[in-house]
Amino acid sequence: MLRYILKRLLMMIPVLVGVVVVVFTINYFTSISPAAVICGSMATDEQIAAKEQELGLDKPYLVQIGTYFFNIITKGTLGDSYIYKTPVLDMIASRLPNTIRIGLCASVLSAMIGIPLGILAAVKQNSSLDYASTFLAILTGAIPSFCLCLLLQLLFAMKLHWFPISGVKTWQSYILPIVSVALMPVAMTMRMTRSAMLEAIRQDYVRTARAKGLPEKTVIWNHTLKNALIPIITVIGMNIGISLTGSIIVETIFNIPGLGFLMNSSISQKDFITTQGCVLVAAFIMTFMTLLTDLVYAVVDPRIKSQYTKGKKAGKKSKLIKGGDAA
Amino acid sequence: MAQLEVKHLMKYFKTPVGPLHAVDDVSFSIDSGKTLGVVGESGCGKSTLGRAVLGLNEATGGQILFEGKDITHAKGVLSKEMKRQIQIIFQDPYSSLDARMSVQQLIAEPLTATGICKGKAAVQKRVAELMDTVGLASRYMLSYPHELDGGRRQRIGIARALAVEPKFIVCDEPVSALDVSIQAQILNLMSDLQEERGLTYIFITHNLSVVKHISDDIMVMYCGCLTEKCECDELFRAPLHPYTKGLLSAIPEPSIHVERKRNLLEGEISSPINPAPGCRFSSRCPYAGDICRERFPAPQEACPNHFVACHFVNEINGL
Amino acid sequence: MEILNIKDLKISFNTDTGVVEAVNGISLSVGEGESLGLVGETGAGKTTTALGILRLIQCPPGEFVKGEIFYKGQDILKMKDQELRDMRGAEISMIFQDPMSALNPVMTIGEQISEVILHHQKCTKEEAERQMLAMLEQVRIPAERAGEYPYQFSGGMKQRVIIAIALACHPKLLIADEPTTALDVTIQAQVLEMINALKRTNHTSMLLITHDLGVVAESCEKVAIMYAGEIVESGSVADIFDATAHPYTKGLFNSIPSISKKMDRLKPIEGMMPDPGNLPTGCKFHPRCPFASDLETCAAEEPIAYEVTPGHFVRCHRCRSWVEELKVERGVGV
Amino acid sequence: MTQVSTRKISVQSEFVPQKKRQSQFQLKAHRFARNKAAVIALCFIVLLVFCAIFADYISPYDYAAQDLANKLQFPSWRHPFGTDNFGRDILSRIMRGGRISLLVSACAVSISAVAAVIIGSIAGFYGGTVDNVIMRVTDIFMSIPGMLFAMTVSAALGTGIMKTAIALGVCSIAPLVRQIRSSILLLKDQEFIEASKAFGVSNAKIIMKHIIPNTLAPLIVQISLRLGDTIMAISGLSFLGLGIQPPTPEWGNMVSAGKEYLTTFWPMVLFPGLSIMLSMLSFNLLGDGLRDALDPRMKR
Repeated sequence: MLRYILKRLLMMIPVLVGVVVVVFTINYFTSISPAAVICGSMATDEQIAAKEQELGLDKPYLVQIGTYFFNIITKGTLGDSYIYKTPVLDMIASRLPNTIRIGLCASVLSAMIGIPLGILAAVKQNSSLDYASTFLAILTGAIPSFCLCLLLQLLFAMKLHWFPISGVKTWQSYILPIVSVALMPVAMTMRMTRSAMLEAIRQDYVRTARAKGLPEKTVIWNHTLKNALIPIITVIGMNIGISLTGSIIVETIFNIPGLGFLMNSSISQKDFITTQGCVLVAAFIMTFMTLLTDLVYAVVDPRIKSQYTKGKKAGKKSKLIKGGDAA
Repeated sequence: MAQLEVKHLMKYFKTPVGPLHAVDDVSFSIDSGKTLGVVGESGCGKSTLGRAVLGLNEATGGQILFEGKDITHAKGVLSKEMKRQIQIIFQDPYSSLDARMSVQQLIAEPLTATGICKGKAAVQKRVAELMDTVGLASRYMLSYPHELDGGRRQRIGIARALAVEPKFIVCDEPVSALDVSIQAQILNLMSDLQEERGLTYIFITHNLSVVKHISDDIMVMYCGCLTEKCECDELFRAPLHPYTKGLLSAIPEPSIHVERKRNLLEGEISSPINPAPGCRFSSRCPYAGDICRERFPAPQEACPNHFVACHFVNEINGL
Repeated sequence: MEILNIKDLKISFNTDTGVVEAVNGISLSVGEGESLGLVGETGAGKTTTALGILRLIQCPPGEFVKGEIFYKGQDILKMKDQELRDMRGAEISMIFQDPMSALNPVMTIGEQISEVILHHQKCTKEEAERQMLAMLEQVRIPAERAGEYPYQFSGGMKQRVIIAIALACHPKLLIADEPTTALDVTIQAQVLEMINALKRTNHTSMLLITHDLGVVAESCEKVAIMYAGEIVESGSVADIFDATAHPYTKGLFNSIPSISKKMDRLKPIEGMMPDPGNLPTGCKFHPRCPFASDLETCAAEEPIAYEVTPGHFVRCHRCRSWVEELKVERGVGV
Repeated sequence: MTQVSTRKISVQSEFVPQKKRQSQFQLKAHRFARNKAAVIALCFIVLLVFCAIFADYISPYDYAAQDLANKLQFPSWRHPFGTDNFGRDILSRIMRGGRISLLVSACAVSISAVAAVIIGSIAGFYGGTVDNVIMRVTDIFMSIPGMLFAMTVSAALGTGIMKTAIALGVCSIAPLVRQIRSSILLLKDQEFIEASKAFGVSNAKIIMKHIIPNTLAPLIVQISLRLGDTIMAISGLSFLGLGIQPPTPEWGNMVSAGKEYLTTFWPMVLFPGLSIMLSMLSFNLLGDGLRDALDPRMKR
């Protein structure tokens, strides 16, 4: 098991390197020179050229990307911001906690609401509760997050004054952003839970459980839900990515100094080295979450666990079936 | 001369834990117009064997001779020619037909693909003939497979195989997915076609009563290896290999007057991945000795035309 | 004494395309310690009957239109949920067709066996475990494998685990729905032998559902032949196998290639199973029946079950004349 | 339990008069028509497309005509959706904006669909090293959160209709490649493909006749769902000041412009927001309806 985790962690490295290369390349071939933006519209060509030299942007592509990697490996830095001159890593480190707080709370909230609702809808399939929750899930899935943010702001902050409009001064100020980020994941979790439960409830082993005379509660919790967990875990893992994406808009609207806010401002200011750092961190979080979900799979499903622990024997059963002899 | 000769055929699949010996050193031959039944339990390699003959799975080793020509690794023109001569009927009439094509399109596909029929009218005419041959009413011409039942779908499968006028058909469990009453219809149809057209069949199945009904010769396989091969009646009258004996005594017969000599085989079917040297059946065999676990028994002719792969065939049967 | 008595049971499914009459007024009974084989082809309504006995049919789309299912004199269809659950697994239990999917993949087999013991016998965990191990021993699975998961077992072993679950609470009636169909011949023989042996030692009655007349011949005393949701013929094994009366049953026997006799050609039943959503009028079998053309009534009237000999029921209009013929054949005289 | 019923329905018995034969298309259309929500969604989309194409002719006002005397008017008979901060008619701007949204999302989805079909088919057919390399590359792209990636690309390319379309198109290639590859892998093992090979049908013909038609249904469903997602993404980008810039009307930048007036004047946020929501909803419902109609096996 430990070897498997180690292997997976090592496999993250090429992915992250790939991410850096992709983002770096996109930024390198951008139509606007960051130096020109930083120097402002009044700057002369010489000033821009000097700025480019200062930022090292005049060097060839390979040298630039090489330096970037060199700095990551030897110094563990992601470079200095073009504009603020402070290390990108520090900027991210000071902002990340806000994003993580919101993302984590939103994910927990979405799981806490979405999963029970999904189970209920599946167990009472075709009831009015099922229809209502499915309809609501589709509806909320279609609301653009920025509209939702503005709506919440208008209603709960400006009209009712329950929560602050923006900022992160008190815990109350986190409520609206968390709700805005969570809404889409709630809908997704609910729909996924419902369909996974319906899938599992049709299986033969659930019929076996009923034939054993077990009470409905046991049938649902021990036999159906346990088997429906894999897609549910997948969607919870995906929710982290969604909340990262969602944080860009939500943090911008609620004026929260987080990763999303930093990302948005760095993009608009052409502070590409900061953007790059942010993307790298976001990609790291995403891949790490994927690894985490894969490991949680092993906890709930012994078949997956055996693949991880035995490592090499992984393909045995599946290959045997696929091996070509259909008889 | 035998129409099809298979010599020391081997087919291994790569798996992460080692090679899967799906077919291991199997040799046999079939005369034109005859039926060879291949019997065995799941995973014994019988389907792989059929597919290897067809070239759908390229053999790892050995030789396949069709009418004297080596077709083991046939490519290009030879392969095209061969594909016209050798056809296959699949087990599952549900998945072997593209659900998006009508009966007419399905039967026309091999005709146009091989260029046997040119022109729309000719194809149409041939499709109608073929449907008539396999007993499908022409009103089903525009139906889709999902609208038909298993028996009719299998008839479409047979019509498709016959479309290219083959001499040789590999039947891979053609009736296993069907109910008994439908199964009998299809079996009759297949015997009729064989008689009319002089077809040669390899009939792969796990159903012993079916194989007895349709075959001239029977080959029993276990875990990728040939265990016994002889004339059909002889196998059922006097099986020599301990596995065959166990297999035959395990068949439940629909009669209350048969005295059953129970000869239950214990244990599970062994895995064909990384098999131990020696006889594959030795782990379940009541007669197994040391030699069985060490040396692979080559098929030997215990009686005239009766091949058995067992070290102790003479001792067990008192020959 | 009769343990199970089904009277005029009718089950239908309301689907998008119309009402499908899966079970059409069947009546059958299973005596104590007796084995009844329920034989029929795909779609004959065998599995629906079996699931209906345990009320495992989802309603809707399923619907118990009419009829009664008496278990020890109590109507299962009128039971409350709690009574029903107390009966399932403890009094009547079931073995399913496909061992690959009938076990919960994320629970150890030990848990799955002891679960049913724990639930019905209200005993301690240790006691349940002890009984579970005893059960495993009975189905010849080494005790140390109790902590393993279903994917670690072969098909035959899984079916034995399912048998262990089914027999864990020593039920009075075992419903086995095609218990050996998914297995290989040699494994099938092992499993069948095991079911028969355990049934004998526990004095359990059995309703064996199968399409394989060979399996019935080996393990049943009574047989009922089902066609299109109806029981067309029922009686003792000897009645059905040696004094076959219904044309469908005859056709069924003629369709099976024999191991012991050599025949040149099979005599299959012509035509196909009728669509259960669109059954023919009169006798359900008349469109395929070789004798139906003789009798006008076949297409018009539904035949009742005639008792041709004591305990041997046949649902065929020709039965009156058949009875004569049979008597002549047996030399009884008219 | 229901298996008994559903499977047998398809069986047609000898003596039952055959129903009037329906073609595959009619059958599917019929199945689709039974799904009320999907039909309504389709009608809405048709209306949307119609408005987008003929926006110049049917819109009550010129979308760019300013009328500062009548700015920030609440909905009335003259201006059903009111006017914005420059006195421009919001309804006309939404119609015009719909054209942009639909155009960009159609372009973006076409770009990603074409690229993904090619790349996905290559990965699925050839397998081995090629497949491995493609899969590792998609891993990289899929580890970047979608919106973030779109923003980066969009920032690098600059703003504008085509550039936004390319940015969004490029970003959704990777997940689509995955889907196409997996549906091809599933098909490749099917017996009917093997059957065709046994007849000597050439690989190209197998791809044309069997593989492509069979992957088409899931692809169409995906395209419908993606169209909705992309409309959402465009408006998100535009809201943040990337993507489509004012004065070109686009639903996202209209909301962005309206947020200044949120407390006092809600129509500037509400109507564009509703448009986004309804079109997203319609494409999602259409996608679900298509999935159920084209591939009943996937139905839940």
